[in-house]
Amino acid sequence: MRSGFPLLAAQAGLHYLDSAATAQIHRDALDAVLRHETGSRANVMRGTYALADAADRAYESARGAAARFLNVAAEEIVFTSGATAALNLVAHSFGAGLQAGDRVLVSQAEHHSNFVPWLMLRERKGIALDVLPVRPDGQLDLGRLPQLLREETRLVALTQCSNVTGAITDVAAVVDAARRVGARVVLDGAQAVQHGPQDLRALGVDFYAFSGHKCFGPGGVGVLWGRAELLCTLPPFCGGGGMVGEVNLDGFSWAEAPRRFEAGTPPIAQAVGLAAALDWMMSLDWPRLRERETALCARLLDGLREIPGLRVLGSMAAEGRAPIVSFEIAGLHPHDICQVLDAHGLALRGGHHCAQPLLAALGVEACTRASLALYNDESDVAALLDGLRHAAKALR
Amino acid sequence: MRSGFPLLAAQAGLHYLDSAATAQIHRDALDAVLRHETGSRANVMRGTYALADAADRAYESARGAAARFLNVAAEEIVFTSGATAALNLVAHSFGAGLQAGDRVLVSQAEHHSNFVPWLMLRERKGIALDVLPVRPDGQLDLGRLPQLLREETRLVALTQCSNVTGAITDVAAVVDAARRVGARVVLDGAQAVQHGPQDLRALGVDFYAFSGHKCFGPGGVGVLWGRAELLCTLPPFCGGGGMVGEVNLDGFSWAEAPRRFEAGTPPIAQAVGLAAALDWMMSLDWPRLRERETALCARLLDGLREIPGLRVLGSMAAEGRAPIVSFEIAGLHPHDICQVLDAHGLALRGGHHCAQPLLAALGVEACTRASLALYNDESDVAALLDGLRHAAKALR
Amino acid sequence: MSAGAELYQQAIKDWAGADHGHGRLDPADAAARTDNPLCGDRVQVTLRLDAGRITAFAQETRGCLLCRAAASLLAQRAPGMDAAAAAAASTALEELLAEGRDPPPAWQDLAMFAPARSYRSRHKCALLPFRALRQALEGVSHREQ
Amino acid sequence: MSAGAELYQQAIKDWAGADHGHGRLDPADAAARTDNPLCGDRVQVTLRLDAGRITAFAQETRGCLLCRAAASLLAQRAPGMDAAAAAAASTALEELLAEGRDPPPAWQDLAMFAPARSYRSRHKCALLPFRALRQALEGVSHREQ
Ligand SMILES: Cc1ncc(COP(=O)(O)O)c(C=O)c1O
Ligand SMILES: Cc1ncc(COP(=O)(O)O)c(C=O)c1O
Repeated sequence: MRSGFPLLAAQAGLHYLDSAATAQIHRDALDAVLRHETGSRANVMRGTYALADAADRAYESARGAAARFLNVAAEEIVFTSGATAALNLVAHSFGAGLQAGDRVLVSQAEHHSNFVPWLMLRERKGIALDVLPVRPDGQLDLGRLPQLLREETRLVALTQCSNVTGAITDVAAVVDAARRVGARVVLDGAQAVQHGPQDLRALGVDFYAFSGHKCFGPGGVGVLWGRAELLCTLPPFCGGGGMVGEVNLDGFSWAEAPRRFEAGTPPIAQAVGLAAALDWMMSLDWPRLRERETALCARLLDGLREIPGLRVLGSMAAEGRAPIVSFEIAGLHPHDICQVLDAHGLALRGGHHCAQPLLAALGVEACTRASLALYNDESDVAALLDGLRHAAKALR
Repeated sequence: MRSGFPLLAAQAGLHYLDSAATAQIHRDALDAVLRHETGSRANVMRGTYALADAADRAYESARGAAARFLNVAAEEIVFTSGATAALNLVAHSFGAGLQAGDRVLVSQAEHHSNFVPWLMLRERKGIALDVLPVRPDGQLDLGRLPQLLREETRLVALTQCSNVTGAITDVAAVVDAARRVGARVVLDGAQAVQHGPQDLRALGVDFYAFSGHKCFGPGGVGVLWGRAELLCTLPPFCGGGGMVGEVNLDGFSWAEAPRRFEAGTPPIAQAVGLAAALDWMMSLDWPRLRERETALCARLLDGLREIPGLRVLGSMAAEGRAPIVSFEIAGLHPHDICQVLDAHGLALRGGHHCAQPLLAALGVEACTRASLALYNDESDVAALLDGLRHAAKALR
Repeated sequence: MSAGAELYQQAIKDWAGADHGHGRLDPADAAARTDNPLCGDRVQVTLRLDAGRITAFAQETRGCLLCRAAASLLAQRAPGMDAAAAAAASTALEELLAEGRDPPPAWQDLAMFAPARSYRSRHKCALLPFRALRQALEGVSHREQ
Repeated sequence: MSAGAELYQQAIKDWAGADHGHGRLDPADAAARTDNPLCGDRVQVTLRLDAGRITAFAQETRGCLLCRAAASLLAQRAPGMDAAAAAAASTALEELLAEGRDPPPAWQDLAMFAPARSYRSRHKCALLPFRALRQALEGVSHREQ
């Protein structure tokens, strides 16, 4: 598995445990980018020459791959520069229809990218923002939903998977509750996609966002999925080439979705690279891989239990979670821990992981995070446990 | 020169004359992307491990390269996903401070990416939009500036170089006039950067936008430059990771510029690739290259004069312009022309080139565009002139 | 002749040049306009109808040879057609372009568009008048997809 | 000991552990807070001054060992310093981290931060208390860059 990832193949001693921040790129994705840039590079706004046609085809077929990965229609796929851009798009395009009195429900477990856009929408539009709390085990307190979802709630913005605790949201329950008050649901899939293809039709949400760099693809590209019937009514977010029909001094008309939401030259080679990563992912045996990830996560959690003063944030169960484990060690600062781990070839991140509201709820300022992906194995976990014992010694 | 561009090197028979849409990528840029993805890939939000540090360094040094290319300070460089995103950023962040009664001046020569964002701002904010007309020769009618610039004018948004006629704006005159009423100037440099490094301090503008894919770099990345004293006062545009100080349920504080404007994971490898392209460009002898471009453009214009029924949009002079030449041929549709040209290995684009207001002013619906870059030579021009003669025959 | 130029068979140039049915019916029983927002091409179709069948057809087309040839051809064939027939003709052209399928006997002239098959970006050009006709007949008048 | 761990010399741990000057002066003549927004680290400095010279210094620091060691060291050295001296000390640390330049004799203790030189992302940790001091003395209280 590791050999498919050029960086990991080249750095044999590296224990990369920061895939929740950025996953390493798969060879297929890199090759696709290269192939595109050296064989099919042109802009995609319907040039009629052969190269432009090739670029168009490649870009539109990337849309198709993203659609297959999510089990949706290609016309529902909007390419963006990343998950953050996708979520901001929803906050602006869907948010444009909201007004004072309307409410948006977010959770306290959100990454800043699915939290700050709603704070900003509140400032812009005077809407009210409700916050679904997290329980001490890191799970969303879904029991509060009936009370927090009101008639005025127009949108629920939640993460599918926490980038700190690995907690997975019970999406069906949320969708069910949201439907009851007629609210739409935007799901932040940034942390979920790296653990396998998604079935959005089954999940039942209305919008979905993810980034290429977190699922073994290139950076600079992401996806917003939206239900066709929603996309075709929403106003555009950014203005520019490609998203218009007619433009004159008096105004402009909108192109059809999804191009209405893709102002300017899109990240073409990056979309093509992302498609290659998604195609590769779709070729894998996910039930088996998930089992493996769970087993590895169990081993990690077991090992962490043995480390004096260590507290895992959120659940200690290896099942029903993503293999993302954050922890604090009494008296040791995450920066210092990560520094010592780095000296042992371990790449982990310490800090607030762009989830300050969640960390506040869990009572910490910063924590150390280990996130596992399909290229990690037992040697990575063993090295981490070893490294933590070293760190405790070196730092006290 | 051609050998430095993998796609052109591989396709010997290709006469690529669509660099105004997308320039081909330089080998150095592609290599830099590859090297980064296989050697330094990590997220850039201050991970403390060695790989994250390498990624941080690479990204920040890309900022430095962009700053050198524009003769500005690195802290003034905001990486975006492209010129369109950069211009929308200005329309939102600067536009947030505008209100009904304020005015923005744009020109009729703008690309949709520097036109539609201002139409949208007008809708959002109720500002007034004034339009600087173009003369029949394609030049902005700067004589109208004193009349169009009013005390209420807060911003002037102009292109440095038309993507249709190649006309170059007399920026000094615009800045001068704008200063007199206290208006800021945002310059759309999308078409200028592929013809050499820029000296923004000398130009005297306040904001500048360009895209990587138009200056031999990767797609999916662009630059917004803004004066430090402006950037440090402007509110953010998109919300997400990296652009905040503190976040809690009540609100959030802003990170310093430029990170305040870079929500989410930026296009890291793309910025690194762009920096390599810019470094390469900065190593070239631009006075000589410009002479060459001008000579080639002169040859093209001379040849076009000979073609019956052909009318060039804008100026017929080869001097003082970018080597972008658009034309119509009586009775022939640009799509048909481009189709026949394609059969002769000529990559040209026909259509409105995302500049409908300009084409309306010039009295055409669509035109055929030839744009020359530093890798073009006389054989390209000769092939084009030949191809046009063939097209006239084939299509009549 | 090289590829690409082969697209412009004499038949296409002839149909485009003939510009059958050029103009605008006023009054009309049905009308539709389709645009290609990416190049500004536009087809305006006006119809007179009797019990759902076309009795008069006019087109105003701004576009390339493929688009104009298609509009002109349509003008010759439209009288007598109903919505189903228009849909069938449109489908025949779509299938020709997408899959290379031979057009039905009544629409043999469509074969002149066969060389466009390999130029995907041009399919829309030929289809634009057909879409306008369908829209007019369906009584909808929304922008071309 | 392997690289990285070498950063944590006993001196750093000792200074951090000592936590000199811990607390907050109230009333104070000057105060400043610096944050590292990327990890939530924070230094709060309060001062009493006499004719521009520090007569009392207190720090409340939430941060890593480097940050806490720097704050603690500063607490020991601050009394008697004026704005120029604080700027000089801060510059000495910056130059040590950026260029490896030896600190001046009065600030020999800064040498304990030398191994941090190759960890650019950690420079800010050690500098945070120094920046807070400078800001307090400059009477400005804006967010750390
Ligand atoms: C003058 C001008 N401005 C802006 C743009 C938009 O650039 P991009 O599509 O890379 O965002 C372009 C190119 O398409 C252009 O030619
Ligand atoms: C849960 C979650 N949402 C959103 C994001 C934002 O993704 P990006 O930075 O790629 O835009 C991230 C990752 O940083 C994340 O973990």
